[in-house]
Amino acid sequence: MARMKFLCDAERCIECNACVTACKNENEVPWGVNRRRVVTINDGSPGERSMSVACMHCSDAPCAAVCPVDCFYTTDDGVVLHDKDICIGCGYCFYACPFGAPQFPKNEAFGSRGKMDKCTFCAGGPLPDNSPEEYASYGSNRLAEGKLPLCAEMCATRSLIAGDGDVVSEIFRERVTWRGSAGFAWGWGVAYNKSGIRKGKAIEGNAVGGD
Amino acid sequence: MATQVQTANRHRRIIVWSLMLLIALMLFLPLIPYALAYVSPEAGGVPNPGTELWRAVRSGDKGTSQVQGVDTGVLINEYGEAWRHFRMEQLIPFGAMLMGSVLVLIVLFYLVSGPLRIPGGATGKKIQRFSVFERTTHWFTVSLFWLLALTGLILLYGRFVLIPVLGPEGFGLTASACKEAHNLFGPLFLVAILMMLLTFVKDNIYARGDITWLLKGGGMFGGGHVSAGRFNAGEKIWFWIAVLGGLVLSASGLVLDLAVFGQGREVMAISHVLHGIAALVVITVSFGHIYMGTAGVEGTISSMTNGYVDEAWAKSHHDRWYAEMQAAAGDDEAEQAGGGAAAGVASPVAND
Amino acid sequence: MSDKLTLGMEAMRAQMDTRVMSYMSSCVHCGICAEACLFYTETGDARYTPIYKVEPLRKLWRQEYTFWGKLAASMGLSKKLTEEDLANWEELVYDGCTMCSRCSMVCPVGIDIAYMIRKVKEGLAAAGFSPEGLVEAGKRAVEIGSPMGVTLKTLDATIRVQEKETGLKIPMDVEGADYLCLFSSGEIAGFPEFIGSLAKIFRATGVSWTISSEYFEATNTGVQLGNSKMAATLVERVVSAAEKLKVKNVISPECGHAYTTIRWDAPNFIGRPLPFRVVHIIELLDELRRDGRLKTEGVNTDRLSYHDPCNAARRGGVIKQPRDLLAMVAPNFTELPETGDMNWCCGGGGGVSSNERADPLRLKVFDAKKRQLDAIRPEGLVTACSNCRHMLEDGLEENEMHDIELLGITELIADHLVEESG
Amino acid sequence: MFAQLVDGIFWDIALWVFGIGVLWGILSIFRVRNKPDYSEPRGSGTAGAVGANLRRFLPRTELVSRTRLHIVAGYLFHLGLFALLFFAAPHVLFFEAQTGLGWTPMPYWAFIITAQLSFLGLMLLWIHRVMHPVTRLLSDLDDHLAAILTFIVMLTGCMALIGEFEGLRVLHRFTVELLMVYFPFSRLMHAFMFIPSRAFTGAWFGRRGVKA
Repeated sequence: MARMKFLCDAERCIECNACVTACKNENEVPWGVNRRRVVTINDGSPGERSMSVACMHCSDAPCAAVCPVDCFYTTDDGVVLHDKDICIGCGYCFYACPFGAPQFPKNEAFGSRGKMDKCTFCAGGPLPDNSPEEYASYGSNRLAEGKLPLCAEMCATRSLIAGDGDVVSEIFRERVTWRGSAGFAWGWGVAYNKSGIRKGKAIEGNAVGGD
Repeated sequence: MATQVQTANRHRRIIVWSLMLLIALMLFLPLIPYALAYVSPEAGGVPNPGTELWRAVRSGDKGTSQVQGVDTGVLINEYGEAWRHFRMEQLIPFGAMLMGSVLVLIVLFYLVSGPLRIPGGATGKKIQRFSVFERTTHWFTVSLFWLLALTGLILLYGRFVLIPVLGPEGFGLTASACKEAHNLFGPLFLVAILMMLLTFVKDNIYARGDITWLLKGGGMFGGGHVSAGRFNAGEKIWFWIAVLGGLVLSASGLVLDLAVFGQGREVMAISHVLHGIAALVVITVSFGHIYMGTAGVEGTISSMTNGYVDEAWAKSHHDRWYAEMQAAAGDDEAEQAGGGAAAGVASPVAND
Repeated sequence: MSDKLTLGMEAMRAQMDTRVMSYMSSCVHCGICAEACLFYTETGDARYTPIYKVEPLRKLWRQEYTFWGKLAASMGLSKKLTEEDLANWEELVYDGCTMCSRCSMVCPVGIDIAYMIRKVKEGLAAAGFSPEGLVEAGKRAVEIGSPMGVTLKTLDATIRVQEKETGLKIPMDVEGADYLCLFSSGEIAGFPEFIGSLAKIFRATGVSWTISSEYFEATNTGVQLGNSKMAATLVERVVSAAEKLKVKNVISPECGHAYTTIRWDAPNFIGRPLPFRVVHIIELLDELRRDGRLKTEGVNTDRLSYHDPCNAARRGGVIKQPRDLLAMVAPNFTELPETGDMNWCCGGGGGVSSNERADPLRLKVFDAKKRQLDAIRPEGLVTACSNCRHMLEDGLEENEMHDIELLGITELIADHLVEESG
Repeated sequence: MFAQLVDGIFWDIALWVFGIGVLWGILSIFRVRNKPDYSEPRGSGTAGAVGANLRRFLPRTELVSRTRLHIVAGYLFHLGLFALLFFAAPHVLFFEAQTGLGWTPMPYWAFIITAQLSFLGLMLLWIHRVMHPVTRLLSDLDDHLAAILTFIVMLTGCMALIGEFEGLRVLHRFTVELLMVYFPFSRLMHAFMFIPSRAFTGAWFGRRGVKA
């Protein structure tokens, strides 16, 4: 199976936040939760770069490793998902995650930290595909409909690429080659850049964001 | 004027061609480096202006984000991996080993040497060791301690021990209940520790003879009788481990609990490390305390239930305290006799 | 079921009323009443906790008036009230409680514990578990007319001595007098100057009064013993004496429980309103003072203090009057700590003083009073109850506190009376 | 299935048992009449009854030094429990859903602090009950059951704080139902009975001119 990946090309990101908006709209995430955010480095200075970041669906995901209730699982597509019926909202995944992806809604009546919410690669959750329950808890399940995440689809500059990791990497490799310098595939591969876990595969499958 | 018209046309052509050339140059000249890079990629000497930037980002430099929240400007959390390593590969296995081995040692010790009996047996005469308030403070702290220790241990080890028993959803429910109870009762433990500190600190300050007591292992080696005041050196050490450990637990716990002051992941991770270490140390040492107070030393438990101990117990384990109590009681009696109070009425307190 | 138990339960059942039911279902066993009780604070013995002393009544209530109690009792699951319980509680109720009501003032849910102690006594007395001293006193009260065996002859002799000392005629059996004065046996025997003081004050203020030769006893051992029938008999004697002499008012002397009994409880013992008004002698003196009829001269410059008799103050409402009277003659008056409706009992109320068995305990719990006195160490302690005065004398003697002089308020006033000419 | 029972029939049973039990408990004490008081009153019994009901909310100063723990822990627990019962946000929502009447709940931080203070009070009171010779002697099974049941209800309430585990909410509601069924037959009735008790005592003393 394909292994799904996001890639954000910092040379192209213009901090328009369309991906953030698209995500919120598509998944109807609760107030205060942003599954995706755009971070700008050196804002206003030479060398300013922006980067759209969400869960990078790590292999050997740290969140899954530290979860006290073991609610994470990785789908056949390599998407890291979690079961909200088990999550207790302890926040450990947030401490372990390199990207700050896990988010915690505030419960209205109770006010305490609710169950964790994060990017699902538009792949829903453990409930039946595209059921109303799944949508309410986890947002849309575009993957089950054969579509890729809306954030990447919305990206005007084709900065954010999502899809089969091999296709995505090929697209990016070509871009870098054309740019003539060693681009940086940020957040790519294994968490904390451990090497040797993921091996390259032959390019097949599809991806959103290729020019 | 044909020549004038021709001159004007020529000028116009020159201008148009020049402009076209300029535009062509503007479009193509910047491509030269790219073309060069394409021909010989290895020779590409043009550095990516982002490279330095990413290096900085990886080491935790902050950016900005439209999304408001804790640490949203941080692209890479540099402490996550260290924290994960501590929790999963150090705290959980070593903590289990520590607690388990101490429990095994205590059981072995009990099987080998048995309980410490009162020398000469109980006399039946009782003296008060702990007041109502002291006992209330103690058991209040005990209740909170075990409520927090059990919920905490369930959160730490439940994934390995309880998920096979309860199933993932059953354990999720249990863990959620434990987390909420742990967070709610945590701050009360600070109250208990402070009550404990105020109630018992005056008898837990280092006194002469404590070193001797320790050197003789509380009478286990070296022979001879070991002298002690109201609390012996072992009890004093436990007191300070419990109080200081409790304060560390409370302080770090409050940081973890009150996640409303915008503390970032760095602070949370450090607090978590302190919290975990302190908790496991205090829990482990408490095993020893519990053993000594119940099965380990005959006649001790009553000091914390009804507040009274046998005189022989007091003489044997806390001889200096016993002497002080006798002196104080003597003073009281002398005072009463002098005051002419009804001596015929036996005080029923001691019979309780 | 033993006869004694049947009798005791029968008597307590007859005492069961809405108040008891409400009290019983309110108590949460918080133990605060213990901290108000001198028997607990001075001995440290938890059995002296006031609400624990009503345990026999509570057991009866539980097994006969509550859902679970009835259920458990019918299935034989609960421990029922036994004769042994009654026997065990005799000492707690008769020796270990003066019915001072201090606990009733502090209960957070508002239980009047002394009210229920009174009802427990009813059961214990019926079952025959009462101290000998008190039972004997009761017999004497019914047969002779005085718990101490003071007869009319004794009274006559005392009156003659007082008439000689004061030079005044003490009126006996005067029909149509405004006030009929009762005495406690303790006064006649121990503080006869009270009678002389009254004569002086009433002459100076022009009050018409009399003593009845038919019945002059103010105390009521039936109340202390817990025997309502005896109490009613004794009350009827007062009523009949007063009716014969056609008096409009009856004076309760310096005696705590006599006042509470005749003023507040008597009409309920006989089941009808009294045909006369009852005043405590302090109340009367205070009325005379307010009317301007009682005038004093000279003062006692000692640092005096006042011991509120529980029955007069806490259970009778006579709190302000003695202080107003003392203001006339004692410029250096100092209040005891925890005074008025929270005063500590002398230790001998509620019949404890008639019960020799309780003497060591009574002197032990006097420590509460001693502590209170030590706090201000007055030169003189005034009181308005002859029983309190006896008990205080005993306690001060036992504790060698000879520097505190004991005074009766009526005598103190009489000593500073302005003799009106004509 | 268990949840349906707890939300349905169990709740109805508990509500009826509680309502009828409490009413019956209050009315049944009036089965046995008080005897009329023929004595001539010095003060107003009614004023005494009302006054005692108000005054007994405060401790007598003479006893403060001897009952500090009772007073502090007692107030913390009772005020805290009252606030939690009627002003915790989930409870307000529940009342609103049941009766249509809603009011402003406590903010979350106030809720947490209140819960902690009431736990502090309840735990201290109960441990003190077991430790103090007086209360140890007085206490029976009912006292301990009432305290422990209340503790469990509060504990399950706090455990269900995250509000997203149906099982924990059901557990809390189930323990509440147990408490409601137990309530009318237990010492918990003091929550209502203190009013007539104070009134009787206050009236008795009030007639005699004493402020009880």
